[in-house]
Amino acid sequence: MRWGVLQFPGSCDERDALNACQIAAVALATEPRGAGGGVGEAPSSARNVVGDLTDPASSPRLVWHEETDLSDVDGIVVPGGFSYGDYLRAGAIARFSPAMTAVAEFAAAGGPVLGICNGFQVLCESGLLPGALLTNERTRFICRQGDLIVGDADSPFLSGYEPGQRISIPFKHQSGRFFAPPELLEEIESNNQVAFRYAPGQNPNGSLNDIAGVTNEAGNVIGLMPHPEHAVEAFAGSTDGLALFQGPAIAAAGAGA
Amino acid sequence: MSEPKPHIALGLTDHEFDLICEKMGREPNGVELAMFSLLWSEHCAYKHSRKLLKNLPTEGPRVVMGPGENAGAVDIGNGFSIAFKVESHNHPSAVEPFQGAATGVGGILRDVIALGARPIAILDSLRFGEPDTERTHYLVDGVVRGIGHYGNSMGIPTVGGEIYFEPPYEQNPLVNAMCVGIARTDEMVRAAAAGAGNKVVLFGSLTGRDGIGGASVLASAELDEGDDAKRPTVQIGDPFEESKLLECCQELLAADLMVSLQDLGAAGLTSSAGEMASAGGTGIDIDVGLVPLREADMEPFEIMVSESQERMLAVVEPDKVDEVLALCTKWQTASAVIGEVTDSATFRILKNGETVGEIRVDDLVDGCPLYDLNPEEPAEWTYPNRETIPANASASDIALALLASPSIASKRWAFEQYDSIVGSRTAHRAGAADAAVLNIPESNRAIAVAIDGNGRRVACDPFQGTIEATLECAANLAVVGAEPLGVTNCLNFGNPEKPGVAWQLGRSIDGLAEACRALEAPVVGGNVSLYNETPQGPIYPTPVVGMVGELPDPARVAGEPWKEGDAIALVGPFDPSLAGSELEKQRGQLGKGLPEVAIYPVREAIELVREAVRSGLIRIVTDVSDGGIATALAELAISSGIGCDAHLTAVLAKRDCSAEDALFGEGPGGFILAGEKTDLEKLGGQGVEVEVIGQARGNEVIVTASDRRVEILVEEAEAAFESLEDRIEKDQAGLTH
Amino acid sequence: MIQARVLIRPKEGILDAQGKAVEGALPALGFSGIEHVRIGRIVELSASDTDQLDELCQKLLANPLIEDYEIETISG
Amino acid sequence: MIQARVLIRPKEGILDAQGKAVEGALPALGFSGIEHVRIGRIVELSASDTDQLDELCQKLLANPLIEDYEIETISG
Ligand SMILES: Nc1ncnc2c1ncn2[C@@H]1O[C@H](COP(=O)(O)OP(=O)(O)O)[C@@H](O)[C@H]1O
Ligand SMILES: [Mg+2]
Repeated sequence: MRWGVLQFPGSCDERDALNACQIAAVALATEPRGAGGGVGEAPSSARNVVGDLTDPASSPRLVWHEETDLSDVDGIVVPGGFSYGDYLRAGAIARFSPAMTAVAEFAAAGGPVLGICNGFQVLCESGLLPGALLTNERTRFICRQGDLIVGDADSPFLSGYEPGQRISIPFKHQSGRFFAPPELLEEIESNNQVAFRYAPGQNPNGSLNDIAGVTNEAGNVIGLMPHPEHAVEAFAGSTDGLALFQGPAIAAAGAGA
Repeated sequence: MSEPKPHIALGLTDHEFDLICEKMGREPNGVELAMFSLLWSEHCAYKHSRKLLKNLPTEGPRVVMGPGENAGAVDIGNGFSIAFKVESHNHPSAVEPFQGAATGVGGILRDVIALGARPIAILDSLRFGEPDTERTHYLVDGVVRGIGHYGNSMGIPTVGGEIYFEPPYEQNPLVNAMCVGIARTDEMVRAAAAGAGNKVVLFGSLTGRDGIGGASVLASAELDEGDDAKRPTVQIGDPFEESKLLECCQELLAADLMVSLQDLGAAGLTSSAGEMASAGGTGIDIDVGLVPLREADMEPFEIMVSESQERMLAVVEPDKVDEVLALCTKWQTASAVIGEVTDSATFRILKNGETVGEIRVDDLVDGCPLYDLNPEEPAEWTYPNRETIPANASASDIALALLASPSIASKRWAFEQYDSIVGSRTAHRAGAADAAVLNIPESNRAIAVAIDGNGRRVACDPFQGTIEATLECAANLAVVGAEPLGVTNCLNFGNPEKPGVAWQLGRSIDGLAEACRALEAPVVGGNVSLYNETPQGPIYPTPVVGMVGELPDPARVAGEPWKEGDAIALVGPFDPSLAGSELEKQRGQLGKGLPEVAIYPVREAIELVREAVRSGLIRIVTDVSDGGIATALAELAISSGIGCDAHLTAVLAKRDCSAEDALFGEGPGGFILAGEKTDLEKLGGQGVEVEVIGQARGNEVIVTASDRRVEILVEEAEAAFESLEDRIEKDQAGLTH
Repeated sequence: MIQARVLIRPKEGILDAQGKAVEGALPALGFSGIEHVRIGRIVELSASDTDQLDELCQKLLANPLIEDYEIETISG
Repeated sequence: MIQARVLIRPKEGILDAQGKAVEGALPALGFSGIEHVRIGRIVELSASDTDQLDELCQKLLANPLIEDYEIETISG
C-alpha cells in the first residue's frame, strides 16, 4: 500500500513520517514478523500489499496542502510539526486546507488516516476525531521517551499490536492535553475508541484518562500525540512504532486472505 | 551650546568619521552615515579582534569553507559536507530573553541555510548569574523557552548544550547558539555576488522598523519624540516564516536558480548586500522603494539598516527571476527584485530610481580601521569571591553540594523543553557532559557535535583555560568514538579597550590556536561578542568552542549505565588540582592561575578512548570535568542506579596531590571507564595511564582518598543532582507564547 | 467595514494551564489577593460584515469544544 | 474583590507573527475581506485592590518592551 504524507507550511516531521512509512513497509516485506514490538505473524500476503518499494509509484510521497487528488495513495499520514506556526491554536488553520477536505472524503470512504501530534490536533480540529488538545498542564514543551499502553480500539492501525501491550514511543509537544467534555469522553470510552494511553505515572501533559490517542468510531482514522515515526530505527532507541505504520497492510492482508 | 554630532551618537569616533569623509571626498549624508556606522561597528568590522583572529589555524584536508563565509564547512564524504557555526545573542537576550534567544537561534540557522545547507541540529551554550534572584529565574525561563520555541517550531532538533551559573553573568547573560547543517558539497552556495546585470531578490518577512535602535537619531523631524515606540529595538522571531524560508531556499537550490545567497542578520540589507558585493568584487544597486515593507512610511535609512528577522537575499540571473518569485509564492513568503549587481564597485542606494546614497563598496566593507589592543595582565584576581561551602565541610557534604551546584546539577528540565529527535538523525542525545551523535546515512556514517566553555577557568588563566575548553570538547567527542573535523567558536568578552580584557582576549585566542593545532582541528568559523560588561564589571572571559567530529557507526557510542560488578578505571594523564575548580569557587577562594596543560599526552588519552569506544570494547565512559572524579563517579552511579566503591590511593601516590585534589580536583585529560576488568586492562601498555580504581556495586557512592571519604546514598546523590529545577521554576508563568 | 474585537476564553470547568501558572507565580513575585486568573486570546480585525465574522469565529477563531467567544464590534 | 480584565497586544510597529499568519491564511481558507488582524492575550482576574494591577501587568502579564496593555475594571 502507498502512503501519502501531508505537508503544510510549517510541518516539520513530514520527512520523518515518510521515512517511517518506507522503513515499515520494507520491514514488513522482508521480515515475517511485524518488526519491533509487533506481535504474531504478519500474513505472508502482506508482502503483496506492500508492493514494490523500488518503484516510485508505490513508495510513500508528500502531499502538498493544496492537492486534492488522493487517488494514487492508499493511506494518509497527517504528520507532526507546527502547521502555520501553531498560531491561533494548534491545527486550527491547517484543517481548512484543500488537502484536508480531500482527506475528509478519503476517510469517509473508509481510507486509513493516521494523525501524529500536530496531525492529531488537525484531525480533532476538523472533526474527524473526537476531542481537543489543550496546552500541557505545565505549559512547557516536553520531549521525552515514554511508554504507552495499547488500547482495545478496533482499528486496522492496531492490528500489529496486542491490546494492553506496553510500547516505548517518544513524545514531544506543547499542546497535547487530551480533553473531551464528560459525555463525549464517556462515549469514547464506551465505544472503545481509545487507541493508546500513557503508561501509569507517565502522563506528561494532564490528558484526561491518560489518553494519548483515539480512533474515530469506524476505526479507520486514528490520532496520537506521541511520535511513532521516531521509533522505527534501532539507533534511535526503539522500533515499537513500526507496527503502527504496518497495521493497515497487515489488516488488509488478513481480510483478503 | 554643543552641536549634537550624529556620528558620535551612532558609535563612530571623530577619527573614524574623518576617515569616512576622506575616503568619500565629502561628508556622508544620513543614509550613508547610518550604513557606515553599522558596518564600521565592532559587530560587523571586528575592528578590535580581526588582527588576533589571524593566528587561528584554518586549514585542513577536510575544510570546504573556512572563515569569511556565512558558516564553515567540512567534508564528510560521498559528496556531502557539514556546515556549522556558533553565534551569540547576548545583549538582545538580556533585554528580552524569550525573543532574544529565539532570534539568536533564527539568526544562526539562517547563516547555515545561506550556504545551501539544511540545518540538522542546534546546540546552545548559556551563562546566567546564580539562580537565586528573580532576574536570573526570569532570564533562564525566557531563554530556554525561546530557544525551544524557535528550534522546535522549525523542526530542527536541539541536541546538546551547556548551562553555567556564575555571578559575573548576572546582568549580562550569554546566549550562544550553534547550528549544524548538511549540504551537497557541489551545491553549496557562496555569498559572493557575481555577474553584472544579475538581479538582487529579497525574500522572506516584510521589512519593518525592528532593531533600528541607535540609528533613529537620523530620523527626520517627521517622527517626533512620541513616535519612538515605532522604532522597536526588540526583534521578534517568527519561526513559521523561517520554516517556509528554509523550504523555499532548499527548492531554489535544488532547481539551481541562484548565483549566490546571503542571510540578513545584523545591519540588515546594508551588510548583506555590501558584503555580497565586496566578496564578489562587484558593485550593487538597491532601490529601497522596491522593498516590501511592513509599515509604509519608512525612510530609506530605516530600510537599509532594519534588522527585521527571517529575510534572505539572493542574486539571480534575469531569466530565472520569474521562477524564483513563483517558488516564493508557493511558500507563501514575500519576495521582490530590489536591485541589481553592477560593475561599478559602488553600493548605490536608490529610492524609486533616484540616488539617495552612494558609497564605494571597499570603503564600506573593508575601510574600517583595525585597532591594536593594549593588553596588560592584571596583577590580581579581579572578580568577586563568595563562600557557599563551609571550610570544614565533610567530603560527603562537599560531594552533595557539588552535585547540587547549579553549574553541575542536571539540566534535564531545560533539555526536555527542546525537541531533540525531529529529523530522525539523533542517535544519542547529549546529556550534561558528552557529545550528541547524529546519523548521516547520506555518507554512511555519523557525526558527533559538542559545545564547551568554562568562563571561570578561563578567568583564572585565559591561555590554559581556553586550551582546556578545546580539549574538553575533543574529549566529549572521543566519548562517543568521534574524531574532530573542525572547530567553530564564539569569543564572549568584556570591553577590549580595557587592558585587562584585551589581555584575556589575546591569551585566549592564543590558547585556542595552540589547542586546535595540536588536535589538527581547523577553525572554520566563529563569532566575536565584545563589550559584555555592566557597571558591575565584565563577564568572565568566555570562549565557547563548538566541534564537529565523525564516527563510523552511530550504534557504537558509549554512554551506557554501568552494571553491578563492573570494574572502574581512571584513564589519562589527569592531574587534579583545586585551582579554578567548582569547589574552590564554592569556598570563595578563586584566584589567578591554572596548572600548565600538557596537550600532547591529553591528546593521546583522547585517541585511546576514541579507539576503545569505536572498537566496541568499552561502552561506559565519561570524561572527568566539573567537580572532579567524585562527581563523575556519582553522576555515573545516578544514571545507572548502582553505586560504586573506588579508591584513589594510586592517583594520590603518582600525582603527588592532596586527598581533596584527588576527590574534587579538576583539569583536562581524565576519563572514567567501566566494564569487564580484563577489557579495561587491555587498554594498558599503550603509553596512556590506565588505573583500575574500583568497582560498581551497591547503593552507595563510596570514594576514598587516604583520610577523606565520600560516602553517600545513590538516592541522596540523585536528589541533589536533580534539585535545580525546583530552585529555578517557582516564579515563572510562561506567558511568552 | 466593521472593526471587531473577538474575545476567546477557555470554557468554564476546563483547566486553564496558563492561568494556573500565573496564579502559581504570584506569591513568589510578591503579589497577594489575586485570584481566578483566566487567560484567553483577543483577536482584533476588520471584516466586511457581521455574518462573516460569526462564521469566522465558529469555524476558525474558537474551538467550541473548549472555548467560548464573544464579539464586540467597535465601529461599523 | 474587583473583577479586572487586562488586554495585552503587540505594540504598534512590533511584528505580530500570529496576526500576520492568520491574516495571510484566510483567503486560502475561503474568508475574504478580513484585514488588520492583530492577536493578543486577555487576562481576567479578581483582585483585592487595583493598586497592584499595574505592577502585575508590567512584571508578569505583559512585556512592556513589546506589548501594550490596557486594564479594564469590571466591577468593584
Ligand atoms: N572567533 C572567530 N573564529 C573564527 N572565525 C570567526 C570568528 N569570529 C568571526 N569569524 C568569521 O568572520 C566572518 C564574519 O562573521 P559574522 O559577522 O558573525 O558573520 P555573519 O554576518 O554571516 O553572521 C564569518 O565567516 C565568521 O566565521
Ligand atoms: Mg551571514
